[in-house]
Amino acid sequence: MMAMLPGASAAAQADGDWPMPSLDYANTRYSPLQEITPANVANLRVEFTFSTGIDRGQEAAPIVVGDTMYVVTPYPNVVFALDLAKPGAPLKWKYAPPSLPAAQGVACCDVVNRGGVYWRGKLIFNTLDGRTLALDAATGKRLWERKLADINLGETLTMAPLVVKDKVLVGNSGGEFGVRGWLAALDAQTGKPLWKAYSTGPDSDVLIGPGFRPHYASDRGKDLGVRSWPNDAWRLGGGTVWGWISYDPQLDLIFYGTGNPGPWNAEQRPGDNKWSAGMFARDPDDGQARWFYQFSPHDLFDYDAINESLLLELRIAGKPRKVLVRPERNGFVYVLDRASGEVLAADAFGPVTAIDRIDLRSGRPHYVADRQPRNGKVVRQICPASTGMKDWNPSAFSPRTGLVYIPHNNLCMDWLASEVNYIAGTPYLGAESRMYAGPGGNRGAFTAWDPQARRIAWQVKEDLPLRSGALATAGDLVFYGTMDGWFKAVDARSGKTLWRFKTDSGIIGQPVSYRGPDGRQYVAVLSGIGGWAGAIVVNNLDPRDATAGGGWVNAVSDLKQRSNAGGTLYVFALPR
Amino acid sequence: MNAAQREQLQRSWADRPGLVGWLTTVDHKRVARRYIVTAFVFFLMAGVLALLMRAQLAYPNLRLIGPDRYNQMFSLHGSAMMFLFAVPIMEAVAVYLVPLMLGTRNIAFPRLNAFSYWVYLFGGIMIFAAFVLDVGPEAGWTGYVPLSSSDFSPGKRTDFWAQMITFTEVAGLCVAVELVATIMTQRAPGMTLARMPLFVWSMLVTSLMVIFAMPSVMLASTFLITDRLVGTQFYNAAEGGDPLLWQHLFWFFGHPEVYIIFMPALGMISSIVETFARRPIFGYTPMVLALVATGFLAFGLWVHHMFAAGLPPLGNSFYTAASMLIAVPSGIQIFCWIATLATGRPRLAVPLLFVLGFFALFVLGGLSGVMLASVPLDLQVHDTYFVVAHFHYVLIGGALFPLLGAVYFWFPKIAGRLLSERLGRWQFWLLFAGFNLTFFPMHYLGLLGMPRRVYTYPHGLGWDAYNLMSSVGAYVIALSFVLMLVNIVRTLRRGDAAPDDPWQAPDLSCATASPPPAYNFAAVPAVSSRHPLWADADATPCAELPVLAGVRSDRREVLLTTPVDAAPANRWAMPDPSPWPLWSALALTVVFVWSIFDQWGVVWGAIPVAVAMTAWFWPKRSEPSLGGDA
Amino acid sequence: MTARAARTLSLLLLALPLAGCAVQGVQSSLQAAADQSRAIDQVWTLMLWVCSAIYVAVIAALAWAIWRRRRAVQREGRTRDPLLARALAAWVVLVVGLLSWFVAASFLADRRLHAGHADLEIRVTAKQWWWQVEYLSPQPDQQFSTANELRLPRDQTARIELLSGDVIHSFWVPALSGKEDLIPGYSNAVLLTPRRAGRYRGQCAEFCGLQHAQMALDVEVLDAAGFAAWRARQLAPAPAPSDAHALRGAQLFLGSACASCHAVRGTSAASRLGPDLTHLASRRALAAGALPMRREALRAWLADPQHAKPGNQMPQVPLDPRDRELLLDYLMGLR
Amino acid sequence: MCSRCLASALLTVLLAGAGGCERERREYHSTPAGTDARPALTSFRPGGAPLDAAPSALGRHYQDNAFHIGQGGRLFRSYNCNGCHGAGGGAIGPALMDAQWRYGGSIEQIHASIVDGRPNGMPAWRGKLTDEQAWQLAAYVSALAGNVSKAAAPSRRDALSATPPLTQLPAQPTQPGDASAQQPPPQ
Repeated sequence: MMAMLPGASAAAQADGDWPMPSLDYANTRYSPLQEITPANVANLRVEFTFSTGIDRGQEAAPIVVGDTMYVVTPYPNVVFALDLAKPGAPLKWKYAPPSLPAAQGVACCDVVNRGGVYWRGKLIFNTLDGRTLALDAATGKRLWERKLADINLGETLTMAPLVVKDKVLVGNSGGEFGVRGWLAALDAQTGKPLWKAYSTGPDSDVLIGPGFRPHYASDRGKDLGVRSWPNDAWRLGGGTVWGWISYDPQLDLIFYGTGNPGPWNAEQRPGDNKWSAGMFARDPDDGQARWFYQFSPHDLFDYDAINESLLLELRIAGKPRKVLVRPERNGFVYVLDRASGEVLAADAFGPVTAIDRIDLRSGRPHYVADRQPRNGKVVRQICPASTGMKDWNPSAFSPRTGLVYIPHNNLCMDWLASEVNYIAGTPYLGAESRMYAGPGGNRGAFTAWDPQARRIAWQVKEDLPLRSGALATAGDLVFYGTMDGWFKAVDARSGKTLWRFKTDSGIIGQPVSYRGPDGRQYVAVLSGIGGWAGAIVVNNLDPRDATAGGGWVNAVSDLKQRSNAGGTLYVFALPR
Repeated sequence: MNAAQREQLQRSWADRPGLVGWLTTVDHKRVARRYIVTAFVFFLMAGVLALLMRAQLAYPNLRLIGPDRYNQMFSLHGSAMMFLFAVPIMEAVAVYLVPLMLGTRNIAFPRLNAFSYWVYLFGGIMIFAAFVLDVGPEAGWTGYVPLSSSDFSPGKRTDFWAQMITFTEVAGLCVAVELVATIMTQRAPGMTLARMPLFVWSMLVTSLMVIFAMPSVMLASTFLITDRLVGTQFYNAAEGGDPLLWQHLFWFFGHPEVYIIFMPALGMISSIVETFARRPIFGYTPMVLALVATGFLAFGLWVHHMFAAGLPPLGNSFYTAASMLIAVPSGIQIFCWIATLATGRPRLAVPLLFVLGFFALFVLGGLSGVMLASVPLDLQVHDTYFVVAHFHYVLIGGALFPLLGAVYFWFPKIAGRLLSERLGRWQFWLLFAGFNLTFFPMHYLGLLGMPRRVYTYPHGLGWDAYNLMSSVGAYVIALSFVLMLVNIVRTLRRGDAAPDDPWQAPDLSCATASPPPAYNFAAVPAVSSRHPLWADADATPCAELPVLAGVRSDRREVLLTTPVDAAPANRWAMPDPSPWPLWSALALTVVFVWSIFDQWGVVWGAIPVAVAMTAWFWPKRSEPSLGGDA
Repeated sequence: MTARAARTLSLLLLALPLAGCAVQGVQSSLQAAADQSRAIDQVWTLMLWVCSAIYVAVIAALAWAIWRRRRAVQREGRTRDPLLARALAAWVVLVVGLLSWFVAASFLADRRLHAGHADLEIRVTAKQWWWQVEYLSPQPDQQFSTANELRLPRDQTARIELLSGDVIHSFWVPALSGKEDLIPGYSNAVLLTPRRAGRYRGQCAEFCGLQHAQMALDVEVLDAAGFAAWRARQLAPAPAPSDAHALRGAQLFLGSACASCHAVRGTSAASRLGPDLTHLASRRALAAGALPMRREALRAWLADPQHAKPGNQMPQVPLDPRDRELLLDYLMGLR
Repeated sequence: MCSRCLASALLTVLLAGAGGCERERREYHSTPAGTDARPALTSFRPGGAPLDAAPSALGRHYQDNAFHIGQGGRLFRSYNCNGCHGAGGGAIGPALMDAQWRYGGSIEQIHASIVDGRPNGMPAWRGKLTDEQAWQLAAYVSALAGNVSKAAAPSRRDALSATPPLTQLPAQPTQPGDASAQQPPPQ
């Protein structure tokens, strides 16, 4: 009935490595290891820990290849290599890149890094201050370095790069600073730039050519990246690429989403604001766009479309289809035909008040009229909040259950748009918001979504918003962490919590599972509160200001009592 | 009544001697006198502001006064004229005259009366002191939010202004309550409602309007203060508050306010016309009905100040009709006065001269008011100098001219000396000429596009000559008031003594000495017609006024009568002088000023107020008024 | 009497005591140049004449009442006189009739202010103390923004959406229509159908703070071709600096505090705090009408913005006089 | 007699309110005399006696003037300070309404932080705003922490309600400040 795309997971070595944050090109985060099961998970215990010494938000996935684990920290982006072959996994090498501290001033959502990627003896990662580096995985020596982003314009790099066909794919961050988003491809061997596709501007900049065949009429036309913006506004138009990229080797297409248009205040940018808040399918060789679909035309509420695309096969209308499943920030799980970009289904997976429904004929969302912001008027009860029903933290898919496991928020907000001035290097927002718990009062939820039946299979309600990634294993377990530091294992079929462990800080990272040199299955996660949601703790924000931290402080004003800053790697295993 | 009884009356009603007596008096005449003087002082100060503004506007692009100071000046000019002069002086005249016209010995709640004066005085001093200290109001007398909000009016300027409103409203409400109570319960026996002088009628309607209108602006200004001090959201458009809420609340008061100022003037005109036409007023019943109708209609047309605010067009048209409707009662009254004059034997003394000035100016202002009631026309002339001209014609022509007539008319009664007629005529003609020179060109300025509340204007828009005329006219007006002051000072020094009834007026105020003794009337007069001092319709003086015996003279006692028929109902002992109204007013002033700076001032400041008020109302055996054997 | 003759006469009547004063009509409601202002003008003419007649009648009656010859023996001094009572009733009927006429005329004129199909959409946002004017279009890239000037095509109806950026202002171009407030939290609108090409002046009509007096709007009604040409020019980005001086001036502009507040399309300056300067030199006035658009005026303005318009939000940016000339070279080239 | 009473009452009120003049002046036509004094970033200094934290006359001038504080609030939003510092609670940048100051909480130090910038992300605004604007901003930032005259502090904004009105904030100590001044803000 349903299967992962064969071949897409070819990179997921059967030997139990975890070479890239998503494990495979299909972004399933499904570990084939099955030693840990619902029956024995209660015995899971800490094998070793490692303190990174940096107590900002730890969003990275530990990378494991062979007997080495690589950990990339938030700014100043130190890389640690741990020797898994030795007891206690001692430090093999450490690389601390030179860095520009001013970059912290243009990092919208804490100084995070979402991890490195291992590729043929190299560890490739980005630094906050705008560089991509490749290290020798064995020694930690720098092999090449390329400066891609300019912090004086507000650009930073926070995403985990992805290597596809010997090309390192890197996109910029800074959608809150009026930057112009792009995705660049570098030669993985040398770091030489190969192509760069902007998310706004003329077709030549966006790499739109004759091969561009979007499914929907509203995406067809010349230079829409200019014409769907007010005069000149595309230059400040955002559409940054800071999330997840998937790759389908059969179609030979990469899929990635673009971030919010700039500024947040939608009144300052009438038009559809192409090609922001949507997703591209591109040819990885030359970067040429094949199709585009916009989740939020004329985005109203900072609904970046950078979430992961899970490449699956679903039976639709009786026929198996190669699809792409995306739990979106705007509150809908989309199912798209990945060859054409046609929306096959779009269903809300939580309470949504800002959008009525997605019109499958035109592909456009129907915005609820009385939730449309106007300058100078607070709009109340917008669900989901600007951080989205689900933010960047990735979901997982288990072919054994056929469910997509989505860690997400349940937050709504009040939002006030007001005119904003563009001053390069300063935030370009034009909106203030107060977030708060959505219906039900639980601020987070862990939802198992059945993409075939298009409904929720089961759901675990969490008091705090869920900001960690999910991990599914062949042992029919799903792992995730909470902002107050609990690392949990739940039954993949029922959602019953089977095991939990309290780490020293909140978890917003991505859990991974690997087979150690000793042949056992391990589960690893970084603990360390931070990110947009945890800024109240790591940046010591003042909860008397409801709009502090971009509105997050109001939603998690109790977080300082629930979690302290930290930065520790936890690795778990069953007792020997 | 014999001399011994009079002496006893004098003893019962006399104030304590010296400063103590001055501070503790509850005599309606003394309180009203100082009310009138204080209001005139504020009038002169606000007038000086107007002169300075006209100097700045005499030529285009002048730099005599900067925008900040200019804005404070016109804001204070408007606020002081409306809140500290026009309403208080009308009420003050009533406080003096109404008990006399009703034939009673004091106003009801005389301590409240004294209290209201002190509150008013302290509020006025506060706002002018604030102006001197650069804390004057700066958002216009209408104080529109959000210009008066914390974002756009930083500091305490607007708070002082808003609190000044609270002061004057407290004072105004107190007087209104006293007047209604006095009119309804203390009329001379026999003075049925249908026999009340028209001035009393106008004050009854006015006082009721005050009671209904003023809470609205107090609410508005209190909302403003709490928005500015403790961060309430009443006027925050972003958070669901509404800047138009302010306008609705303000104009729900603000429009009746104009009639609150203007209706007492109508009463004065009726008194003056009746006296100087030497015949009873024509159409007493239509006149009363017109007054009452005006009082009701005045509450139904506040939206015509907001036609440009984008309210629904059909609603606007409703208010057009309502606003125009109010011209009907005014038309009736104009007709009746002219008819009275035509059928009487007019005597062109100075008071009547001012009333004739009233006709010339008020009718013009009223007609331009009809124009302003029309939505499309208002959209052109709203907030321009046309409107400035209109409301000065209505307020100066409609209220100040009758008031000045009233000053010439009743000055002999109050001061016991006759003002110079010659200087009076000079003042009238100077004022009339100066007024028209000042304000008539403003109509044209408005039509030529000059908005109001501008501290300067560019050359070349055709406004220069009219502005210069207007500025010259303003100084002519100032000259006329200098003449008036000269007249008053000269008269007070060496004027001719006034008889009891200097103008042969028909009402009871002329049935006692000029100035009246502390007890007003030695015996309670009894009334059997609308003109107790006239024997017939040709204004022949009565030979003798019937009186009612039986009201005690050994203590402060008045006769209470029934509300409609004025049949004797009860004898009531009036309170003695007391210092507590003054202390209460002082304590309240502390609360009001403190609460500008700190909301806890309301809490802690309430303690002295409670103490003072408790002492005020504490029953004391020593006070004969509380002996109670009526 | 025709309406036109009536208006001419009424103007004469008003001007009579003031003969000899020049009347420049750019901001006059008496020289109506659009359908809307003409509709209002008709109401004005009607009311002026009727009210004048009433005024003359009342004053004449008063004069007659005072100075009429009286018979030796007065017997009219009755409080109830049937003749007078009937006259009063007639008077009331007359007043009510006239007022009804006025109400009907107002209502019909008011409807004409709101009727019409908009050919052109413009958004005006009032700020302390200037006007941001945005020409809207269904195609977002055909929109542009200017400041303190409004140009309209003749014989077309423009719908002006009125918003406020801070306090309440009022949009008023007397020659074209009546005023309408711009209120925070509200969106108002006026329709303008100009019929006569020419220059007009508008001004903020609701007190809005320190510089309420100098918040003018320069209005020009153009024929269709002229308007199209102007629109095309406005849509273009700012011309590149023409010579070395202007180029240096542009660098000064972008490197200094100027770019923190102003936008010049085609450069990196994109702030909206102050007026958009893309085509500054093509405007006719500076600082919302406070100064004419001339090099020396602009020099004075840059040297001390608080002199001509005290309290306005433009700070006094310290500039070396030589640099100021370079900056002027650049700004005067923004045509 | 009565006029004397009036006069004396008036005089009392005048004296009591004499502070009004400075607090309310709309001072839109001034450029502050440049201060040469470079504010220290720490109160710690050799010799045992800590540095005196009394603000300068210029600083007090801005801190006590309602108009300057109000203008500072306007600039705080116009120049996107709120993008990083929220309405005072902080976001990308630190909170400004608590008692914790990385680079000192006196108005001189705040002014210096605005003009010179600070490592770790605070941009240097030198040349991008005028000195007077920097002082106005510094005065507003002082107000966010409750450190201006209460009679000059602004109340709520005409915007989204974010913080308690600044008139209601408790005053907080403005020690010259250390990056390590770790006083937790009130919860």
